[in-house]
Amino acid sequence: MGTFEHQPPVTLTDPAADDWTQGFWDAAAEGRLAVTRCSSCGTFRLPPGRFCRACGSQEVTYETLPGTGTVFTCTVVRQPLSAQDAAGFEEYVPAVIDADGAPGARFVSAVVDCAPDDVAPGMKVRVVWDRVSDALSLPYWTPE
Amino acid sequence: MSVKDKAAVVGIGRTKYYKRGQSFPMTQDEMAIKAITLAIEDAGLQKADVDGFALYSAAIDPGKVAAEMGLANLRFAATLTSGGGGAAGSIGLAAAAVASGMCNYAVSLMTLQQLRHRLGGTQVAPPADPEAAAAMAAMMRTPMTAFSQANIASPGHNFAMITNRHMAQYGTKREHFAAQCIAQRANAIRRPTSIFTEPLTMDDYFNARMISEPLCLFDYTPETDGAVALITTTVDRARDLRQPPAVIAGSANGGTGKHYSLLGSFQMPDESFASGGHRDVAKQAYRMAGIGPADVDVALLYDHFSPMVLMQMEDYGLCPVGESGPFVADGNTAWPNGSIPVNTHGGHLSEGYVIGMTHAYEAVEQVRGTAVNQVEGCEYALFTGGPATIPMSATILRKA
Amino acid sequence: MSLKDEAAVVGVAVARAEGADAQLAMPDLAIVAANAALADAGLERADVQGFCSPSGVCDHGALASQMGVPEVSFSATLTSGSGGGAGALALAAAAISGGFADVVVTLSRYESAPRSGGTGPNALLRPPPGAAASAYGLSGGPGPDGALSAPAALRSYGAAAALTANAYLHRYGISREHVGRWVVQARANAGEKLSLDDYLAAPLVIDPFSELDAAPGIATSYVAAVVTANVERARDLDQPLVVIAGAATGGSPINGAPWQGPAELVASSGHRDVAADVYGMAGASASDIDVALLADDFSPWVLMQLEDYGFCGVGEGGTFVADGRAVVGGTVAVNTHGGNITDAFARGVTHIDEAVRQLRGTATNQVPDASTALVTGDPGTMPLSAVIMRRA
Amino acid sequence: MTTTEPTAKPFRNMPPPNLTDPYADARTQPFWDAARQEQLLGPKCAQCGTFRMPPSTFCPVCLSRELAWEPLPGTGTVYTFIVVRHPLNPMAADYVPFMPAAIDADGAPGMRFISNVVDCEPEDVRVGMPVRVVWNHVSNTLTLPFWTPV
Repeated sequence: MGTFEHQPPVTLTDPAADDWTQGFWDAAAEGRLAVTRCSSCGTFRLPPGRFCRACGSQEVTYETLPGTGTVFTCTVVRQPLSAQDAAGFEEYVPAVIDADGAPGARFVSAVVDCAPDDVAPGMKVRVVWDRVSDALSLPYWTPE
Repeated sequence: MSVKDKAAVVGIGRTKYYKRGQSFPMTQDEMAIKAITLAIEDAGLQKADVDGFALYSAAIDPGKVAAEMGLANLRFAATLTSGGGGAAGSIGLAAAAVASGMCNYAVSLMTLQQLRHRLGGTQVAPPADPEAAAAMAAMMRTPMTAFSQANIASPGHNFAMITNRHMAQYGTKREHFAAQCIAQRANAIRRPTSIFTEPLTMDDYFNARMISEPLCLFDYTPETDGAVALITTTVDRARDLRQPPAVIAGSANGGTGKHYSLLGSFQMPDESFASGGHRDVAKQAYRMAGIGPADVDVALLYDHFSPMVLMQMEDYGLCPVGESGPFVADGNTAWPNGSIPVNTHGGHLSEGYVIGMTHAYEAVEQVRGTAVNQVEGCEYALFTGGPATIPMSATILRKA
Repeated sequence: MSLKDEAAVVGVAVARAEGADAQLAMPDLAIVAANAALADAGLERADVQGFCSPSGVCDHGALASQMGVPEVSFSATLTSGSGGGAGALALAAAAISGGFADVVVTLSRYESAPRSGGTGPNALLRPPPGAAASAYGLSGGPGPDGALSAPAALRSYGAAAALTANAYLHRYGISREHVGRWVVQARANAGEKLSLDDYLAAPLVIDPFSELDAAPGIATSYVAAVVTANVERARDLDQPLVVIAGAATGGSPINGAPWQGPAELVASSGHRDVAADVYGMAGASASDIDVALLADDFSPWVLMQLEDYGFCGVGEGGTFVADGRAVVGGTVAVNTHGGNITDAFARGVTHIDEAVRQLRGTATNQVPDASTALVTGDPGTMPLSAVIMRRA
Repeated sequence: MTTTEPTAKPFRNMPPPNLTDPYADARTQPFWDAARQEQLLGPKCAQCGTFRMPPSTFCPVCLSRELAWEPLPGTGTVYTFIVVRHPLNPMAADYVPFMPAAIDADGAPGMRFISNVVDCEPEDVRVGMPVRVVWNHVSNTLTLPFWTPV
C-alpha cells in the first residue's frame, strides 16, 4: 500500500524533464497542478510536446490550475498485469481527467483513496500528491 | 498506368546542418517539424493541407508528429523498408500516395541527430544499455553467425570491400576518388549551408589517415545532424502553388535479389560485385521516365563513400562501366564545366549528411533553376538513395 | 485518378509453425507463406516484384534474395500498427496503380504470444514479460511527455484500449450484455461454443475486458501472405477476380495524443475519416457491403466500427448486434470467420483470408452471392486502415 | 604507461576474437566437426547442387531445404579484401591492422567464404592472390578457418 489506497504500481523515479515539462514538475514539487499553455495563443495542451498544436509557437507558460476536475473516462485494473506488479497488488483505477481551468487538455492519471467501483465518468475529483522524492511529486486524483 | 508526370514536389524545407551532436537539445521530431513547417511555407500551403507521410527508414512516427503539429487529418503513413537506400524512393512513394488518391499532400523527410547513436559506428560494439546489449548478444547466438567471423563491422568496411574489387577489376585509382571529393568540396564551399568551408587538395587527401583501406578519412561522409522535408502533390494541385512544380518523371525503389548481400556475406555475382548495385533500379527509373542517361542534366548521387559515386555513375550509364575513374579525373563531373555535374551541392562528403535528403533538396532547386551552383538549362535531375540493401532507389525530377 | 479497380487479390495462404515447419524462424516461415500464396494464385517467384507488410514484419530484401526473387521494384510497410494487413493491401494497390510493380506479396506475421508470467494467454491485456508498458505510443515510461502519464500505470495495450472502450460504452449507455452478445455471435461464427452466461461469468482483467474480450495469444506462430496483382494480369489467372475497389489508411491525428480532443471522436474507433475515404474511392456506401471483416483486437471495436462505417447510427452498435442484424442474412454479415477474439485467429484465419474466401464463394460461413467485402485494420495505433474488395 | 604483455596470437595480423562457440544446429554441425579435424567443407543444396553461403534454410534456386556438405581442397583466391587500420572499439586496438577478405574457395563455385588473410603483412595481400586455409582452434567447440598466402 503506497501513500494512498488503490494506488497504481508506479515505478517512475526520473521524469526526464525537458524545457517543456520542467514547469509542471516544479509546480508539482510545491503541490501545485500546472498545465502547459502556449504563450502566443493561449491554447492549453497535454501532452506538452514542443509545439503549440494551434499556432506552432514553442513558447510556453505554466498556468496553475485550481486542482479540481471531472473524470472523462476510467477503467479498473482487476488483476496484476505483470509479475512485477503481483506482490501486494491492489485493484487500481487509471483515469483521464478533464482539469478545471484547462479546456482541451486532459490529465492521464488514476483515482485513488476510494472504492474502484464508485469511480465513473462525470465524477468530481481533486488532485492529491504522492511525494516520491524532493524533486518528484506525482499527481493522483480523489473524489471531492 | 504509372505515376509518371502525375505528381510534383511543391515545397522544400530544411534546418541548419550541424556537426555531429550539436543540434542538441533539439529532438529529432522537433527538427522534423521545423523542416516540415518551412516546406509548407515554401509551397504556399496551410498546415491543414498536409495529410500524408511517405518516408524511408521510418524516420519519425507520423501519428505522434501529426498530433504534435496539430495536423487536421492523417490519411497516408508508410515507409520504404530500408535505410539510406530509400531516400530518393520516398519521393516516388509520395507520388504513389497522391496519385492513388490516398492523400493530397505527402511529406517525405529525414531527421537525424547523431549525439548518442553514430550511424557509421561499429555494428558490433555492444549498446550501452545492458538489456539491449544482452538482447544483441542473444541475437548473435544463431547458427549463421559463425560463418561471418571476419570482423567486417561497419559500413566503411563493407564499401571498402567493394571499392578494392573495383580498383583491381578496372584499375581505378585513389586519385580518381580524390578528384570527386575535391570537385564536390569546390561546390560546397560556395554554399552557406556547408559543414566544410575550405577547399580540399590532393595533398590533404593523400596525407589523411587510412581508416579501412583503401578508404581514407576524406572518402567517408562526415557525421552531421539536421532535418530536410519535401512536400509532394498531384500536378493539378501543384499548378496554383507558389513554386514552379518539380515534376516526378520517374522513380524506382528495389534492387537485384542476387546483389542483396553487399552489407553481409558478399556473395554478389562477379558481374555486379564491383558496382553500386543500382543497375536494375536505374533501368526501372529510366523506363518510367521515358528518358536515358544522355538526358540527365545533373546527378545527385548518394555519397556515403566517395567510390560509390563513381560506381553509381557506371550503374546509371553516365559513363561506361569501369571508366568512371578517368571520367572523373578529366573533370566531367565538376561544376560548371563538366559534361554531367555530380553533387553540385557538395553532397554528403562536403555539405552535410542527412541520409540522402540533401540530394533531394538540391534536385528540386536544380529543376526550379534556383540552385546556388545552378546547371544552366537544367531540365532533368536524377537523385539516388544508397548503395545499400534492398530497396535502393532513384527518382528523376523534370522542370515543369 | 485513384487506385480504384487497378489491382486484384489473386492469392492467399497461411504458413503455421508446425509439423515440418515447426522449427522455422519467422523470416523462413514468411518464405513458406509467400510461396503458398503464389501457388494459390498460379504465379512463380520470378513474377514477384513488390513486397508490402504492416510495420516491422521482416527484411523484404533478405526474403527476396533467399527465396530467389530476381528483381524487386517496390518495398514498403505501414509506419506502425498491424492494420491486420488491410493497410498493407492498400499500399500494394497504390504501388501497382503507381506502376512500381505488377505483382506484390503482402506479409502479416503473428508470433506466438510469450507466456506473460503464466497469468493468462492474452498478450494484449498483459505486456509480454520484460516489455516496457506501451500503448497508443503513450508510455508511462521514458520521455518527458510519457512521464506525465506515468501515474496511470498503463502497463499494457489493453489498459489503454480500456479507457477508450469505457468512454464509448459510457457515452452511449451500452452494456456488457450488448458486448457479450457480439462475443457469443463471433464464437458461433468460428464454430466455437459460448453462452452469454459464460461470457458474463468470466472474471474481468481490465474493465470492461475479460479474457473473452481480447484477441487470445497465438499458440502457434504463423505468417499470412496475400498476393496482389495488376488487374489485367489477374484476368488471365485461374482464381475468380477479386478487385480492390477502394483503399484508405490514416485516421485522426488525435490518436497520436490519446484521449485529447473532441469527446465523440475519442469515444469512437477513430475510423470515421478512413470510412469516408474508402467509401468515396470505391463509390460505395454501407448498404453495398455484403460482408464486413472488422478489426477486433477488442470486442467493443466491432460495435464502434459498425457505427463509424455507417451500418447503424452513432451509439446504436450494441442494439444492432442484439437485434441480430450482424449475421448472414442480416443487414450485413460481420466477421463470418469469428475474427481475432476467437480461436480462429489463433489458428491463422485472418480477416483478409476470410474476405477473399467469401468473394470466391469458398467460405465456411458463406454469405450467398457475396460480391462486396469491407476489411478494416486495427483501431488504436496509427495508421488505421480499410480496404473494399469486389468480385468482378 | 605500463607495457602490457602483448596478447598471445596464434596468427600474425589476425582479427580480434569474437565468438567462442558456433551455436550450430543439426544442419550446420557437420561443418564445425570437419573444421575441428582441419577439413574444409562447402555447403550446397542436396537437390540441385548450388553452393550458398551462409547456409540459409532454403536454396534460392530450387527452394529445397536439404543441405549437403562438399569436402573442399582448402585452397582458393582472394576475391577482395580490406585492411582495417582504425580500431572500431578498444578491444580491437591490439589487433589492427588486420585483413578481412572474401575468398573464392576452389571446388565451391558461386560461393565465397568471409574470413581473414593472416600470417602475412597487409602489403602482401592482393586481389586474385592464391591462398590456403589454416585453422584457428578458438575453443573445443569452435575452430575457425583463416587463409594465408600459398
